[in-house]
Amino acid sequence: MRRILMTGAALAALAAPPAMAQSLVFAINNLGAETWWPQDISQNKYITSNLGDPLIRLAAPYSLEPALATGWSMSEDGLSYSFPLRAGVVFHDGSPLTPDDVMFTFAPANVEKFVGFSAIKGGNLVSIEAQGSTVVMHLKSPVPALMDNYISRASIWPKAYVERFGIEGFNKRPVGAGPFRFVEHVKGQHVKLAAWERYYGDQPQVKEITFRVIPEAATRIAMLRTGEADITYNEIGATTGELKKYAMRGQPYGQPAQAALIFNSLLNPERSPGRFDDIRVRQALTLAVDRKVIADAVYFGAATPAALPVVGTRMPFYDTKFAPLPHDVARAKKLLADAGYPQGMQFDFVAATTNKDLAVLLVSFWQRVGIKANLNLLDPVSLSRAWWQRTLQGDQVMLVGGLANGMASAVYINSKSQVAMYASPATDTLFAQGMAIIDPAKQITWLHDTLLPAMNDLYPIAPVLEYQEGVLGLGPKVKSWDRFDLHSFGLQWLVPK
Amino acid sequence: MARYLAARILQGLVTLLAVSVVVFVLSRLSGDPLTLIMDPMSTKADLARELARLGLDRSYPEQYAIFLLNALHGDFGQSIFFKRGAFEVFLEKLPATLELGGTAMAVSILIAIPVGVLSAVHQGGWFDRIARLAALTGQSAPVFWIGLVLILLFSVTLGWLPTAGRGSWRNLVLPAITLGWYGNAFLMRITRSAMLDVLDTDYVKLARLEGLAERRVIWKHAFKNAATSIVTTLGLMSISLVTGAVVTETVFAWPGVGRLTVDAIFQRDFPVVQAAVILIAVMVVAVNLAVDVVYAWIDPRVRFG
Amino acid sequence: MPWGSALILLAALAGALLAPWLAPYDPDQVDVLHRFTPPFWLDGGSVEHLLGSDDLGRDLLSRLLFGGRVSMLVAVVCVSSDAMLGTLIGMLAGYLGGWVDAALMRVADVMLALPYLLIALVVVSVLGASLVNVVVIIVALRWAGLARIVRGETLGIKQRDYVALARVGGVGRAGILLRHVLPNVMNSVIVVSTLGVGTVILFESALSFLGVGVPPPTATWGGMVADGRGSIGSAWWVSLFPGLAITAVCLACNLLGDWLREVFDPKSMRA
Amino acid sequence: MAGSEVTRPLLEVENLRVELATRSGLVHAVDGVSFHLEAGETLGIVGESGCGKTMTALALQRMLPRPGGRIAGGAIRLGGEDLLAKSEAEMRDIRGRDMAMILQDPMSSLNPVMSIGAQVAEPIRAHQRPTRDGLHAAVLRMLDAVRIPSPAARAGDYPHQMSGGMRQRVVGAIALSCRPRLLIADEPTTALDVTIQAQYLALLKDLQRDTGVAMILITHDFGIVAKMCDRVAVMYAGRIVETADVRTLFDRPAHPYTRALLEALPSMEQRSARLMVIDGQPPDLRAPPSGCRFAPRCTLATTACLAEYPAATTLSPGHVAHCIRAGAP
Amino acid sequence: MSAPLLEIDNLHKHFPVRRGLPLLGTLQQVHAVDGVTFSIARGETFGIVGESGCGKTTLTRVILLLEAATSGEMRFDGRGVNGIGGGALRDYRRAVQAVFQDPNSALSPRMRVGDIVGEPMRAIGTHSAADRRIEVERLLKTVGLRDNAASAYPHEFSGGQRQRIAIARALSTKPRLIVLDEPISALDISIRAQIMNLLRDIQDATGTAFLLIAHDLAVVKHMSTHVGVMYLGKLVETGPADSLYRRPLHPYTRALLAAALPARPDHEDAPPPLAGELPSPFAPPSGCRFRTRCPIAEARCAAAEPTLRPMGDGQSVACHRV
Repeated sequence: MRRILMTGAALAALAAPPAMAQSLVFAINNLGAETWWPQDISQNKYITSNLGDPLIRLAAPYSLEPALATGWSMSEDGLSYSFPLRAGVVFHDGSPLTPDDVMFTFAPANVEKFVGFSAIKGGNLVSIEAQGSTVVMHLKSPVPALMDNYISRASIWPKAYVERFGIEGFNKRPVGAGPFRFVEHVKGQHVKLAAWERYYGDQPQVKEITFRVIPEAATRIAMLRTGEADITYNEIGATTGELKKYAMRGQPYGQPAQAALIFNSLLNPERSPGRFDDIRVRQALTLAVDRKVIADAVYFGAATPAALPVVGTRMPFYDTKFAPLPHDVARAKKLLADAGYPQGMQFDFVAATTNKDLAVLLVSFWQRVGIKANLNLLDPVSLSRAWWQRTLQGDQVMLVGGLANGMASAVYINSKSQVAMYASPATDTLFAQGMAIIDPAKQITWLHDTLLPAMNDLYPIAPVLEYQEGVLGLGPKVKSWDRFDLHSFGLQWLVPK
Repeated sequence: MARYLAARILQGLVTLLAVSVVVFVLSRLSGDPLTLIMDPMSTKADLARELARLGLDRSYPEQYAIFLLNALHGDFGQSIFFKRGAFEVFLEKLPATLELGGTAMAVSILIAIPVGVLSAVHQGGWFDRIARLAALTGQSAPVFWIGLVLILLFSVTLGWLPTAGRGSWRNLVLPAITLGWYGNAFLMRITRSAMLDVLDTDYVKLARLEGLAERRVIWKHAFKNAATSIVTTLGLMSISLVTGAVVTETVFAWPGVGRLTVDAIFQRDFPVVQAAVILIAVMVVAVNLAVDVVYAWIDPRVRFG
Repeated sequence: MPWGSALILLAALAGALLAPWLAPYDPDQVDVLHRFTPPFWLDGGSVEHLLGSDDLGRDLLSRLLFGGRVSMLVAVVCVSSDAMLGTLIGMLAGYLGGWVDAALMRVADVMLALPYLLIALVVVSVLGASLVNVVVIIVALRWAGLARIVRGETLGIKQRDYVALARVGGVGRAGILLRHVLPNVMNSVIVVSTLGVGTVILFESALSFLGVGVPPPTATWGGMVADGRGSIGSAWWVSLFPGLAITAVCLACNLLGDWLREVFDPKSMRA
Repeated sequence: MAGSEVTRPLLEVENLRVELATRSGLVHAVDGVSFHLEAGETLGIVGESGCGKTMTALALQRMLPRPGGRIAGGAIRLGGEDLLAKSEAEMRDIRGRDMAMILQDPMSSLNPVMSIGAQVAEPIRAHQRPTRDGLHAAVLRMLDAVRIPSPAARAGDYPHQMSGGMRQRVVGAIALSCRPRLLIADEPTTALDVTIQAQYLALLKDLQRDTGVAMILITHDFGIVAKMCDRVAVMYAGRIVETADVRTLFDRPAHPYTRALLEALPSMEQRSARLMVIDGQPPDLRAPPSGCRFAPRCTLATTACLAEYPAATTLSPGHVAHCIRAGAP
Repeated sequence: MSAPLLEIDNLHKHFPVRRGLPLLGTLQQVHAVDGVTFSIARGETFGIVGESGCGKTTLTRVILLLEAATSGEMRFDGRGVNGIGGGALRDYRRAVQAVFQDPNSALSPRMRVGDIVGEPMRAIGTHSAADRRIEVERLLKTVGLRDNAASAYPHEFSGGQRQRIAIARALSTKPRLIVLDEPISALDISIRAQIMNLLRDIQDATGTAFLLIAHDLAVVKHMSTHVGVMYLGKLVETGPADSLYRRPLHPYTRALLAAALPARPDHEDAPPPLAGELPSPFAPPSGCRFRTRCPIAEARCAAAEPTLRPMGDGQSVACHRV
């Protein structure tokens, strides 16, 4: 899997085939806050992740590859990490990458300003120092999955440039060491990027990318048809039919995610036992649904039925003995009857407006086994608020997109976190145990042997689908997109015709 | 005249104050935006710290007082999403909306008023029938649907005009038609009925009895009187134009305040929501004030009353 | 003119009322294997789905019938609530005058200065989208226009001799409002309300477009047009038929409103 | 040429018929009206509401209400020229220049958004192509002629700034601004107060004397007729029932309707116990009776009256009545 | 003469009007009725003549308790009327009714004639529903309307018939005073006589007193026993109708009579009796209000305001020069 890495200069000489003339238009739904400053949560990752590169990047789900650093090593106690920097990396303003830039990006005071990054905030990142061309990071307490969750998410930004022009100047003309450089930005309308000729990695095959903001999906599809756009953002649901009809393709992208049912009544640790405590009820909800059909209808075939809560089937510690439940109406009915609901049941079903089609399909399937779900759609913010702040009362069922990413899955059983999904003294113990394991290999073993078998008890939720974050519509000018990055958008692997 | 305008300005200010209360209350009820901003792994202490930083831990009356005082200085707070002044964010998007709304309004005025007048003059004739039916149809279809159909027709099928975005005048054509559609129909109907009322008056009868040319009777005598209701309608249209703009801007990816506000609402970016709604209300009140001024300019009874 | 309109409205009303008997399918029943079936007269269409099916394979005809039910219920409930609220407030403001008038009209000014679609979005994001909430919001945002009209008419009626004579005849305030003012403002109320039916249906569709209309699976015409827009290029029927239904009903209401306006016009009454 | 003009009346109306199409049916508003008017003369047309007097006046100008109104027959000649044969453009030239009109309500006769000076200027501008200064002078001259005090100062005023009497004077100024030969005044003082009415009537008389304009005065008030007119035509239900010079009409009214109207008036001289009344209502003009239209209300009616419309009986030169008993004692 | 039915003593009605900026402008008073004194005897007709703007309509509205008097005294049947409520008000409402000028505006277009006529009975509560129906029929018959009129709507009737309906309604409470505000001026000549006769028949039959407001001098003369002449909020002359018409004393009364149209043709071109127009009610002339148009005004007319003085024959006049 690991690529043979070449120096940027050598690559620049090799690359530049005639296809370099290609310029593509990418219709996205919004540009976010139109800021490119990495500490803002609302930065637009399509753009920032192509402008800047992290030290280590997530190459494919659950596998890391070196980027600006040629690798990394960790101390025994898990408190120090060292990153040897790649030589000859040049920022878009022509300045070379130095340890100073990395130290600037990860200076403890600076890290505090990142939104999120809670595990290395609050003094946990003690210091960062340069040892020659290697950067060393010192932590107070170990952070499992440091690479996955933090290092790979932070692009390195040029210290001198930022200090000279300030954040505002940076936002006007962002500079990084990523595969694309910034060309222009017309507020509310488009951002133009061009391939960075002195990129250290493979030279992008697209010379120029324009991101145009088109909030309405139907308009994006129309643009794909007129040729005003070559790639469109997140065409799921009704618009997938449109793509097929006009012989355009869909391409899944982004992080793996799960659509899962969460039972509100189980979120409170001091609850009295309810009907969803019974795994038979939860399984009946899953068995009743033909998830393959749904995956095809809503996700353009780019989704698969999920087997276990939180854990995806492609995770390295996944155990194939946990196969997805089939679509089996009779068994669903039987399980319900066994659990004491021979007449079926009724509950309030809360979902985000963005999951409308999926929710409607679920409701419809459940109806056939005698389950009546009263659908209540909330906008995504209202839903996460309702979940995180526990503002819903009673035993509603929520449909949410749950994240499943290695060690991060353990976070959901941390009673101290904002989003504690389900916590008890037993889970707290387990959480502490898992967090103490720093060695990635041992982590995998622990996850496989300890966490996985307990999954259905630890996470009393019903998984529905596994999918990538979204589906992109590809126009005729796009040949393929041979791989995607998880946190970055990987435009350099986009292949035009 | 001074009394009349002073009364209108006073009423407008009271209205705006009330609007600010409504918007403030609504925005606080909609919940804080932190759930969007906070990292899923952040702790409750992180949340409390962030609330304090944004001043959201104070009591509501306190928050309102601070908000109002700042708003009077043009400071609607920092956009939580954009991390910039909410007022600044709004102002950035305003020109696009003004361009679109102004064009739609101008198109409406140029089309709807003459058609309405002709329709009234030829009441019951074929022109009147067709114009009325067209106007009624224009008021009977969802704006976004019209927009998409126009895109399919003129961009996808015929390829005459670009699909979306802002740029040259060609980009403006479809959104302006879409946005102007409803107002056009509305204005035409109002113009027609106002003209019918005026054409029925003694002074128009007398103007005809004086042997004036029909064109002069219609435009100089009748239209100027009908203009009072038409101008009032233009004031009313300004607010429905905002509503139409929300949808039109979405369909045509027009980077204006309508879409900005919708996004801000869904992002719970309430400094921006507050700024947008209040500033839109300010514009509406200002347009209505302008309407009152034009009204006074047209109608001497108001001017000297 | 009015007969055509009446016919359209009657047909729509009958379709709505008889939906459970007329509709061939449960409107919410999905059939993912038969998505985007075209109407029966097109290639690939079948008489099983006369008007075709939508993106989740639901029968369009059934949804159209049931959707009309909700759309028209929403419209009628909103319009009649607005009529009651607007009439009451308008009459009180106009008849009582003074500070009551000033206060009520300032409130109306506020409602009229608010960008109502945006406010509806804010409110829905607070209360959540539900049929009841959508109705409440529409009513709350729309009464002011009618109240202004009714107030104006009330001011005129107040000057009429029959109101003075009613007072001379010993009739109290409530009696005058109920028996003299109300019947005489009803014309405008009816006309404005008829025109309002179309506006409400369209407003609901705009809310659906922004994702906060009457929530699914409940079908509304506006919601159907909004949902079908994603496939407007390939499965045009999904949004066209509900769109036509909206246009037909709005057009009928508008024509009827115009006709009523002419019939109630005092000038034509004299003739 | 000159000879024929001497003998020809200024205005001749022959057998004029006007129909109005309404929702409830075709109204025969004017049904065979004939009269004539000499230059400088004042003819009063008297009648109650709905008798067709206003429709007659509008028909003379070919300005019947549209849609629905039309001239169904007859002839109208002004200075010998057939008005019904004129094109609309030619009629427009004639209106305001050769004949002008004053309407009943001074409050609604003036355009509220134009200054009175501008309104007086309109017909002059339309018919005489004046210079700018000439127009201004003409406007001031007209305002002065109708005795608007300090016309230069008031020409810029708007109608709402003036009293009813003043407005009606402005209407008069507009009507006479192109020195028409014929002025039709439709109830010009009904909306005015007693003393203002007296002022206005005196003004009209003065203007007529100064300009020699012929006048048709439409009214329901015999007092105005008595004060202003040379000759009178009494209308009832779309027809003229009696025509006479004013003294003859008051002294020897021949038609029972005329007589009844005159006797229904209260008098300032004595307080009579009861007034004479005309019972009943005028007939429905959608289906007028075939006989004498007044017969159903006439105390003297016989079956003969119901048979057919009575022919004109000439009682003395210029005194004509449509009653089978006219002339009988 | 018996005690008067209605006595009006120095009655004032002022309307505040704000000029200038809202909240800041000055408050001015329009003196619509400014010190009016007269009385109406039982069964008689008191006529008030005056031109528009003289305050006669405001006066009727105050008497009908539609507006509160600013100052002054009103007594009905010896009892004070100002500020009454409850039972006393109901009694007054029953005793005093009105007929207005415009029969189109006086009848609620959406009510049936029977309901219109029966409304005062219902509101004051004098009859049961069944009795009311019978009484309505009787009243409609009294004013000479067809039998089935009660179930029809006002627009189905002609102007004269509508005025009959209005009269029937006014009679429904068996009032002792009916205020007639220009009751016939909107009607055709042939109808006017009908209505005037009807009113006089009613008065003869019931002994109801009338307060008649009109601008037509002949009508007032024909109907009234006593007459008052109003000018700019004041009564300038009162007296028995016969003597006042025969021997008008106030220059305004004389001018009014001179301005009346002749009953027979007379082509003497007498100059109009009064020049100029009514002064603004915001700034009425000092002293005698008529002096600006008065042909015989002199210096003292501007200085002092004349009051009504008895002049014999029951006539009173407010003029320095008489």
